[in-house]
Amino acid sequence: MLSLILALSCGMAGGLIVAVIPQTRSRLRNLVVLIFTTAGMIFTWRVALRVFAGENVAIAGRIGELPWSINPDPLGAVFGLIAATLWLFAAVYSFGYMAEKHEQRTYYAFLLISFSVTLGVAFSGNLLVLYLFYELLTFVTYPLVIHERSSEAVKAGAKYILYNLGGASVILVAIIITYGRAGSLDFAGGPILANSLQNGLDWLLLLFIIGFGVKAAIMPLHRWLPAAMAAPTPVSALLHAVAVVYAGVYGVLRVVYSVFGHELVGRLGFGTILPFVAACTIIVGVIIAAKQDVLKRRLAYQTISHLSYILLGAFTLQPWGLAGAMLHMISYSTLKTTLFFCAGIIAEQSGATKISKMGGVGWLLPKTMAVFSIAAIGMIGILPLNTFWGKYYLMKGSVAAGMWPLALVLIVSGIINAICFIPVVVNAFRGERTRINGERGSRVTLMLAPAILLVIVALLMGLFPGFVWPGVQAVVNWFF
Amino acid sequence: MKDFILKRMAAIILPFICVYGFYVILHGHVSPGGSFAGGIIVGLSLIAYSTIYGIAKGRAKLPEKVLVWTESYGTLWYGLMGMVGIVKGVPFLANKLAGVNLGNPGTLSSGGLISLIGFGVGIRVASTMVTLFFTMMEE
Amino acid sequence: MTATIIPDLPVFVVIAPLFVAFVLPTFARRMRLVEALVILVGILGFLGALYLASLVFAQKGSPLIYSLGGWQAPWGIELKAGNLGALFLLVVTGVSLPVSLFAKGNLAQEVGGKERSARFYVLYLLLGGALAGMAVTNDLFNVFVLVEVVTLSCCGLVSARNHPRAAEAAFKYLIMATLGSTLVMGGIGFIYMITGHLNMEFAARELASIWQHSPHVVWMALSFILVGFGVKAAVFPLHVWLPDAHSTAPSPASAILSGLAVKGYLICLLKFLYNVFGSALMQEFAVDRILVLAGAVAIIAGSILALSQDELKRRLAYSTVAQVGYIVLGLGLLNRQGLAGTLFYLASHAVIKSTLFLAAGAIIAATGKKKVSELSGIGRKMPLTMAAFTIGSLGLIGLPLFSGFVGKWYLLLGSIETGKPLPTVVVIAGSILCATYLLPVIRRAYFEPAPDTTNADWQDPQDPGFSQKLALILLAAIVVLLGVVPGPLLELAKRAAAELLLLQ
Amino acid sequence: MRIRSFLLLLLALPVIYGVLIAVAELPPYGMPDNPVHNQVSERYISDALDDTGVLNMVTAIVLDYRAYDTMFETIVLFTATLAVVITLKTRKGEGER
Amino acid sequence: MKELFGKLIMNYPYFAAAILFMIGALTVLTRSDLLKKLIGINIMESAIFLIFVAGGNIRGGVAPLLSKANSGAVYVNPLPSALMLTGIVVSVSVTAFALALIVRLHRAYGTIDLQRIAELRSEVAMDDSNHHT
Repeated sequence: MLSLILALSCGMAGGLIVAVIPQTRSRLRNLVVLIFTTAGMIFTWRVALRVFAGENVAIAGRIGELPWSINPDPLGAVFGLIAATLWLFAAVYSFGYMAEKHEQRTYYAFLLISFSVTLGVAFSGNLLVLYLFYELLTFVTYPLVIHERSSEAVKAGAKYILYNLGGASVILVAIIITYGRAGSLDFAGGPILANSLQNGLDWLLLLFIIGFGVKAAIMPLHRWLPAAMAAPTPVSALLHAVAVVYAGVYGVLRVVYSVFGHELVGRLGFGTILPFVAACTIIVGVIIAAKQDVLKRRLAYQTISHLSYILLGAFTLQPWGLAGAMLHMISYSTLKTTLFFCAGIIAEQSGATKISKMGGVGWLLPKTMAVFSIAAIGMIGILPLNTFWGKYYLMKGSVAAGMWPLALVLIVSGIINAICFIPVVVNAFRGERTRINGERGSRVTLMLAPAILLVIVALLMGLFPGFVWPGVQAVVNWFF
Repeated sequence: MKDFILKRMAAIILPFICVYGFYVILHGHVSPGGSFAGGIIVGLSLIAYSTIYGIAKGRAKLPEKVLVWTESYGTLWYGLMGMVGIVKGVPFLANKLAGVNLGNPGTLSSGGLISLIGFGVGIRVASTMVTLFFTMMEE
Repeated sequence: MTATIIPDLPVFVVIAPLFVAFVLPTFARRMRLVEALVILVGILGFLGALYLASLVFAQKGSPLIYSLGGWQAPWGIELKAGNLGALFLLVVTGVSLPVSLFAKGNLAQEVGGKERSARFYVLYLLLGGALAGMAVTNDLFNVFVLVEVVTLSCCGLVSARNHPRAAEAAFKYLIMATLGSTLVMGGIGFIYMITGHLNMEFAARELASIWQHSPHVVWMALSFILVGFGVKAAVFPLHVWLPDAHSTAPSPASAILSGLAVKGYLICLLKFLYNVFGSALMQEFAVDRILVLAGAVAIIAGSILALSQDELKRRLAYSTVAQVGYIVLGLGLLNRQGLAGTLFYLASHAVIKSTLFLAAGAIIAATGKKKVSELSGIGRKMPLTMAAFTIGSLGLIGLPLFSGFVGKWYLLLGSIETGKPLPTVVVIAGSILCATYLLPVIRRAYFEPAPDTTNADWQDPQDPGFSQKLALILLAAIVVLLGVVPGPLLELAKRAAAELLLLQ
Repeated sequence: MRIRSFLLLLLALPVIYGVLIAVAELPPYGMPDNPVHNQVSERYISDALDDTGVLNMVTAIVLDYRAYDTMFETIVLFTATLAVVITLKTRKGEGER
Repeated sequence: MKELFGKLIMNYPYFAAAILFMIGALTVLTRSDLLKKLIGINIMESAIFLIFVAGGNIRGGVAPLLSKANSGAVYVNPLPSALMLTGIVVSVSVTAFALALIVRLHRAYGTIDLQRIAELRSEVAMDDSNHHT
């Protein structure tokens, strides 16, 4: 209980403290950020471990007659763990990346506040609290999206706000309908709508999926995501590859497993269509990604594609599928963050943002490119890396659900992923090797270290998948 | 205005108009008319005075301060008459219920608070008319 | 002493500000005294309203009836402090107190001179008293007279700014509003002609039994009243006077006009529709559908118009047009949740819009810049003002934990209960549009660098003085408070809704 | 301008028609059994003298039965005066803002 | 139609009021002269007064004033008259304020035509912007 409150308030408190530190005291600020993210991570771990152990950690109350509760279950704990752990990496990376940038105070303040809000999404115990933090997440990450202050960033910010507010509003309607039907919004007592009449639920499911699908970047609701790449790289890495989009994915998982329940979704018409929507997004997203020349945009479209892996696993409504989804959620987040980190280093050190201009970058930044290549291989889903396991269980789930073409989709997508990234690596090591080593100085070290560490974690996870298995199992047992 | 006849005639008629206005105010409860009509007659007599003898002279007769005071306290008077009821423990603006002597119907002193309120309203209306006239003419 | 005051409380909250207003002109030059009296009466009024609300709250269901002059209902005028009245009284007193605190700061500068500001305060108090009167009145013709007091004092407040544009706006406002009140008077006349009563309950009872005999007259009365109050409350196509009036008025006046005066008319409209005609008759004459449609159009059109304004106060004024749409739409939902949401929304919008206008006023007073596009970086220079503005905006957008959300939640519950998609879609679209016209202001204020300070005509703006800061803090705190603990007010709104819909 | 007026008149015609229908439907003019002559007005006529001690019933209503309305009526006048004064009275040296 | 007219003629004061009301409304809406607008408003209000007062009338009734001369007579309803007393005062107040505003506008622009004022104002605005730039 105490660790739950502390975990949630660490980011908020840190953000407020950072906001009052003068603009010039950057070392002090970095220290505060480091302390609070670390503390937040530790408390989140404590909460998560207790949740996995089967303890009930909850706070609840009422606003008027609307109940609220913060009550992490295994699914929330897994999401919280991913976010909290990666936040620390992203914060360290930011120390390097942001070192000579403007408006650091705003940046770190909002980075920390959004940490709290993301954990709030993860730990929410009912739909209302989920909605609250989901909506807040849009607002507190908005300053990060427009951090560059360029007109392009402002436009991206407007798009970001509009898409996400629209999605949140649709969710609000859906929540109100749910409330009207079931009279309760709590996740704790099994699926909310389990005993509801079936008529009209199709449309309710559609509303929920559209609403959360905006943040989960289901096509055609994905357009804000590539635009939001105008943000600084750590933000792209953390928020637009992990935290914000996972909030959407997490919402969809919640809707499928906690609001409707997998049995009810299986009986609905839309429930059977959804896996194919996810499959379409997987393929189309990665194809569009392969056509992009700007590295960050390529990564963004690829994110769209991979988010739908997770959704696909969830939509199979099978224990294996859900396990796959959870595994992919964990493993993908490590690798994608690494890729973004590398992209940031490349852009900072060589000035190249387009893939076609990256000839010879590999000689300039050998370590970075090495890390990048490993992570890129991971995106394809080959064994020594953790993504393999996620994909394996996803396929298993699809087959178990009797939807074997989906397994095929996953394989095809893996191939296109390879087409997507292998040329980047190859291209990087082509060309003259005369340029001097760009990986010197504390700034680059601060940026490189998290990336390397993450790749090592990913490799370890790939080799010893039992290491994350208890969490995955807890989630699966919780819902099935 | 320099018209001699007008000035003389006004000097004769206006006092009567003014007195008539007060008569109407005071007899509002026994005859047709009432405080509003009477107040406007009084006000008009003063307005006529100011038009005929010039604004400055009218102003001298009725300085701004007097007008402001009659305005404010004339309105307050109404409220205070209403408070009589509250003081006596009955609702606001009560008359008969407040135990006021209603007097002999048809006479000037009848009606209890009604005649008092009416007088206040009459004065107020008169001063309002004059204030409106002065404000519009002077600026 | 208290034993004698309590039964007279409904009338005291109305006449207290009026009494002070009567004597103020006689010491117009002693500014300190004037301000102290205004604030004192504001505090007293708020305490009175609070006590009244607690009384109403304690005795469930039965409203406090007060027969003026001791004359019983069909003969005399009756005040009725029920749930609705207590709610609106709370709103009126709760908003006008911070606004008068704000006015204390720089009113003389804004309207020009001590005496003018004393007169401004008099009009302000008269407006407050008349609005309080609207909250508790239960008599048709009394509504008309109160409406006229509100109209005239509003126009006076608009023209308090010594500028020809203000006079023009005031004239437009006056003509339109008088047109409206003439229509309202006509409507009252028609109702009186066929029922013979001026007391709302008696008229309603009579009307329910005889409306079949003269449906056209009822139609006429309904449409006169709808159009009349529609003009006054600025329901979309009839809103033409509002943007000019609300944007040229001095800032405290804008806050009161947008926050309270418009709401007063809407409360009157609500009383006419629900207390006189009744929900059954409303359905019979399709008024509910008309209201929903008008509200929907107002929300969309008002928001789009607001989006195209560059002048901050005009943008806020058009936003009022949109927000009035919400309330009108809510009046047409005809179910308990929807109506309770509407009432809560009305209260929360009163607070929020006052906050926004006051913050805008403080910014304009400090910088002299009226346009949104000129406000770059103001958030750093005037952090407190801009924080209040941000809280207000987030409340208006309807973010959870702010007061707007609770109202919107119940409005949505009500709209979904009607089973028609239009209200739901429009309410949602409205809040998104609201974000699109308010967030750019905040973005500019916080995330854009301030222009060069070396420039001569940009002297460094600062947060306003103490009392103005206090007013902004109070209002912003109410916005958050209503969002976090809406309990009592919401309960009041729910009971009022049940009472209006004749449910138990 | 003239065309606009004409169009407005054309638009007004249905409204006029509606008003006329409603007007025709009002209780017949001057009949003693109209709804307006109910117990309310009867009491005013029969009891005004006892209740208020005033011969003029209109005054009895204005200043006693419905004195609250009349109070607001004087307030309307008061408001109007203030509004007029605030509009027109500008001292020298108080520049326009 | 014939029935309608029959009823209208029976209700002739209301009919007259309706006509007056429409005249007033059209004057307000179509005229751009401020004074004419104001006159229109007053005509409208008079129409409403007429409806009220006529509604309280009884054919053959006497004014609601107790006196020995008309003891036993039928009195007309005094309530509408009392209400309209209030209404008239309200209308006077509005008129006074509107006149004051007209005076103010005339002082500022030298005209009381709304369109002309709008033109003048836009010219002033143009001048203002020229000054600043």
